Amino acid sequence: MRKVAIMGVGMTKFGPTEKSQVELFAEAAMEAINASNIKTKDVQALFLGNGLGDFEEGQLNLAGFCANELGLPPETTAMRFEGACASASVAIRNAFLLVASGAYDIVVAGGTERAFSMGTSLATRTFAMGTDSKYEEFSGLTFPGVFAMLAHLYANKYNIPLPKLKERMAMVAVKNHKNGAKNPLAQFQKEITVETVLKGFVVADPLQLFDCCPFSDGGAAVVITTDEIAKKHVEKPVYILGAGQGSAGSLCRQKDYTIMPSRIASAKQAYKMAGVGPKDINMAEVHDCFTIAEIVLLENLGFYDFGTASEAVEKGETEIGGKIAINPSGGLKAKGHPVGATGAAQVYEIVKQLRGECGARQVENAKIGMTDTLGGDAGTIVNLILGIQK
Amino acid sequence: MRKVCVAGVGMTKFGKSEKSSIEMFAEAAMEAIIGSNIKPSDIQCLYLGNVFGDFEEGQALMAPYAAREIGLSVGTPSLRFEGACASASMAIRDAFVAVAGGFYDVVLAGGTERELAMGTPLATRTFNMATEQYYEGMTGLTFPGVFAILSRLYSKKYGIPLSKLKERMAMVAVKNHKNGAKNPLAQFRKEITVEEVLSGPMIAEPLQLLDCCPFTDGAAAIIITTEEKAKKMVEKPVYILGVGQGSGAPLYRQKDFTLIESRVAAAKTAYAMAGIEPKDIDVAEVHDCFTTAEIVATECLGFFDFGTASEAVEKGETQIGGRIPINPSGGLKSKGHPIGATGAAQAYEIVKQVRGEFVERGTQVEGAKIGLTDTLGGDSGVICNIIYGIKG
Amino acid sequence: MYKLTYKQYFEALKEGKLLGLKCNDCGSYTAPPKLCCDKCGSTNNEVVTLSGKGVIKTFTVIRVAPEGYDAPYIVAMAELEEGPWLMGNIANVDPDKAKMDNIIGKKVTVGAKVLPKMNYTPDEGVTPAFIIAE
Amino acid sequence: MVTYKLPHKEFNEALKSGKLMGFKCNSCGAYTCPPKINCNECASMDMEVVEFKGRAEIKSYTIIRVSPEGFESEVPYIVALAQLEEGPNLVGNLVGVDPDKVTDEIIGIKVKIGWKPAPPEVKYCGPIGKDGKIKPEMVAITFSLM
Repeated sequence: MRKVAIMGVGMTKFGPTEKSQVELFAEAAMEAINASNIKTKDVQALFLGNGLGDFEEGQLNLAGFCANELGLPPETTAMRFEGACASASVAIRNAFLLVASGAYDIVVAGGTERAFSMGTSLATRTFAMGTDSKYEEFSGLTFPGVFAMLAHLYANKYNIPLPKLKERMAMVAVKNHKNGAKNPLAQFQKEITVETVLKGFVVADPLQLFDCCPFSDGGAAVVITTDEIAKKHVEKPVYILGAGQGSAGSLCRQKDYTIMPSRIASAKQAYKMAGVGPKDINMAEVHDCFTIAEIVLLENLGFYDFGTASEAVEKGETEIGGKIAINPSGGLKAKGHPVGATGAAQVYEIVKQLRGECGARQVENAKIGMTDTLGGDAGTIVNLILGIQK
Repeated sequence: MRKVCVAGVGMTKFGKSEKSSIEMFAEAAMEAIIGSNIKPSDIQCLYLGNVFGDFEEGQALMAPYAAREIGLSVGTPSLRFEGACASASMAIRDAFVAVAGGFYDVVLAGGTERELAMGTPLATRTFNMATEQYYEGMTGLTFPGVFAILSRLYSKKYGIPLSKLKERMAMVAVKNHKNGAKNPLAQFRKEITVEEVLSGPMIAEPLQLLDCCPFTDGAAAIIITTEEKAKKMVEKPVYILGVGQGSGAPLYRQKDFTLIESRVAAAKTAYAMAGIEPKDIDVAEVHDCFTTAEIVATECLGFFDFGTASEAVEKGETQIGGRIPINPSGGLKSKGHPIGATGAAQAYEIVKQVRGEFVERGTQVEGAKIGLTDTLGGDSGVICNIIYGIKG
Repeated sequence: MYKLTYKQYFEALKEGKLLGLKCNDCGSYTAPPKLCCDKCGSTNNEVVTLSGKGVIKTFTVIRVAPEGYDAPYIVAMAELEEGPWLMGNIANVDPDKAKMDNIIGKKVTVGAKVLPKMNYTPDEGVTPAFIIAE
Repeated sequence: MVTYKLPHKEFNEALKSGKLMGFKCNSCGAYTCPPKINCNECASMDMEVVEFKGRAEIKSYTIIRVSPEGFESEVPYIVALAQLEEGPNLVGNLVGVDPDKVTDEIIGIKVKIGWKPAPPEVKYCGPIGKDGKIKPEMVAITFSLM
């Protein structure tokens, strides 16, 4: 297997936009291509994550259109991947795999989504399509509902009184908004307080409005290549040290999903390939679609023992400057969550952090970063480990 | 690069199904797994083609559910590919690349789709989503419309009177129905005549009902593995000799799309990798979503000179027993077109053809050793070509 | 190849019968049905009628509903006596009075709720309805 | 950051005010319309926004008789492929011509470019207003006889 590196990265501002998904992706991809000091004709393949382009814009087959939009030649391989909210991470992992195995030398990978304009009712319905349509859909389950049930399960299992857990969940939102306020590309650039969170209207008991990430529009892209080519084009290549991906079935089959076997399997693959453990990770961009989601995943990724992560949040261990900086970009919560693009935006942040380009939200001395992206109710999980040294 | 083979293949009956997309795929996949003499736990990755799970069944994120349905482990990556009608071929091609590159040894690839429950207006609308939406979608362009425009361009460019071209297009439908009538898994198993095609209701002028393939439910799957492993699994491994994939522009940017650049590029890549030429192909399953599509495809693939394929159809050169048999399965036209599964069903046919398994059915292409699949997504946004062959 | 498809499973549920699979290799139960045993992957399963009794493990009250649904309503998961978990609605509790201590751990029986066919679904919708024992 | 010189929304707004806009490439001289992020011929980003003459020639057409959801009330209607005088092709609706009387003689005819709003019943194609219907900014390109 060849060593794989990221050269340029690109990302649009997240939040409501009047641009199309193709336009959003093209802007991000051109930024990544320009930053890589290459030309569009150097790109051999385009791997695109997109969740719901059909409902959002009536647009399928997006990858081919994006390839043409960028002016890639007709022999370019262009593929759309859908793994719900993990779509871009699935695309990036696939790009890593095919560059590592020698099939391609230069690949653009990323994602795009325009979820905001659907409106809450249709967006809630279509997002819920990431859950099982035969055995769960007709209960009227929503994604806030999936994580609301997880919060009750967690509180009950670890005997943490619900008001206490809710306060700590609110602290996750407060931290991520604090980071997002320093990110010029974030959808929300405004700090909030625990009170703000606990005053919001209830979306799905016990989750309130500020426990939930927003619907967003946005695009993000990265250029993936070999160690050798990267060194010729950019000063600070960032290496993909490890990658993992897992698959789970319907929520009811996962039973007690405070422990997600697909996430544990995925993280294990990534750690093993990178030859590192959870304690070696300096910072992580993780899938905080809901506040409780961030708490549970920190345990599944091995950063904290099961049942202890909410306390660590309270102690400030996950802040920038804490034991392990979680979501320095603001996360899905404040930066925004254009589902098909999210994984690429996570990689964008880690690459910029490792290069020391994050200004006010810079994590000092970061050498190894990790991304964690969840699709559906843990149906797809992708983990990537990135480092500045091979 | 390692040599890559197909071991087992599986496919459901095409047509109306009461089963879910995942259930159909699981059936096809288990047939392929059993046919490969392996267990689900031997599979390292799932590559799944699916287009409209969301509109059809309210189901996104199809791949992991399919993976777990057939009992693959939680550590098995599962990827859904969407490239409109070429989705399964993309999945197969990507699986080939991953096995050839040494990343995986045994993978499951295929596709599934359940269209019929949508009804014609919603199905027509959602299919139309594979054309570009901002600058052409709002004209109400449909897929029959795309190939209707193509038919007129073709007629004009090569000076073939439309009535003559339409008769030859009808012969494509007649041939594919003749083949499909012998295929127990086909949606339509009834022969038709040129007169029936020409008296059908008009869908998008000049295309009539029987110029168009149907909406279909169905699934297909294949096991892709290394040469070494395949030899241990099955008696007759089928080699993937070459693959190619191209990306096309929106229709308005393609200008003269009787010559589909992305298809020419994809086929060239596949031929070069296989080290062969169009004349070496013994049998092909091509993307006959509309009768005129088959004519144009066989020219872009190099089987016939540009402008001459419709005449070749008239002479019977694309029949079983002809110079280059096209769509012995019945093609999309008669076998059916569950779009996310189509490429895998083409692979199923070609693998069985080069293994010589269709003698009893009466559709065996005699002496077939090398076969090609051609799958088109959208108005040629994606083209995938794969060449399969058997040793000896 | 399927012993029990989703369609057959829901037809039975509407008749008041909760069906599942019992694995002849490892003895565990799978419900809702799959092609293979959810635990060991074996396809050597037989269709059995389950007790239809379970215990609520977790729940939520949906207050922002998807297109086609009217909030509020309770979504919950119950662990069946035979082992599998099911997702459904709780039918006999006022959503505004649902709290952890009066829901989690409660014994339920499993019934069925039928929804008319909506957009983007091939059939009518059927979902388990949990009834908390008095 | 990379930003579009002419996103679809601005293109459509110009079209509604009677102007067909696109790009002229400063590297190779080719025209690109509708807009994209770089030149359709050479992929250069060095392009300038220009107004096109708005005249074209019909190259092919079809009459749609089985419509997509949302277009039912429009049937039958003509979709055509036309080549602009500057070179690029457009797909649009041929208007002002009776679909039941059109013949192949229409191929080669000169047309001028216009627009019409998307049918209000069409879903999933753009911003949705509070009434559940799409906002009127989605438009179709039209061709009318000169």
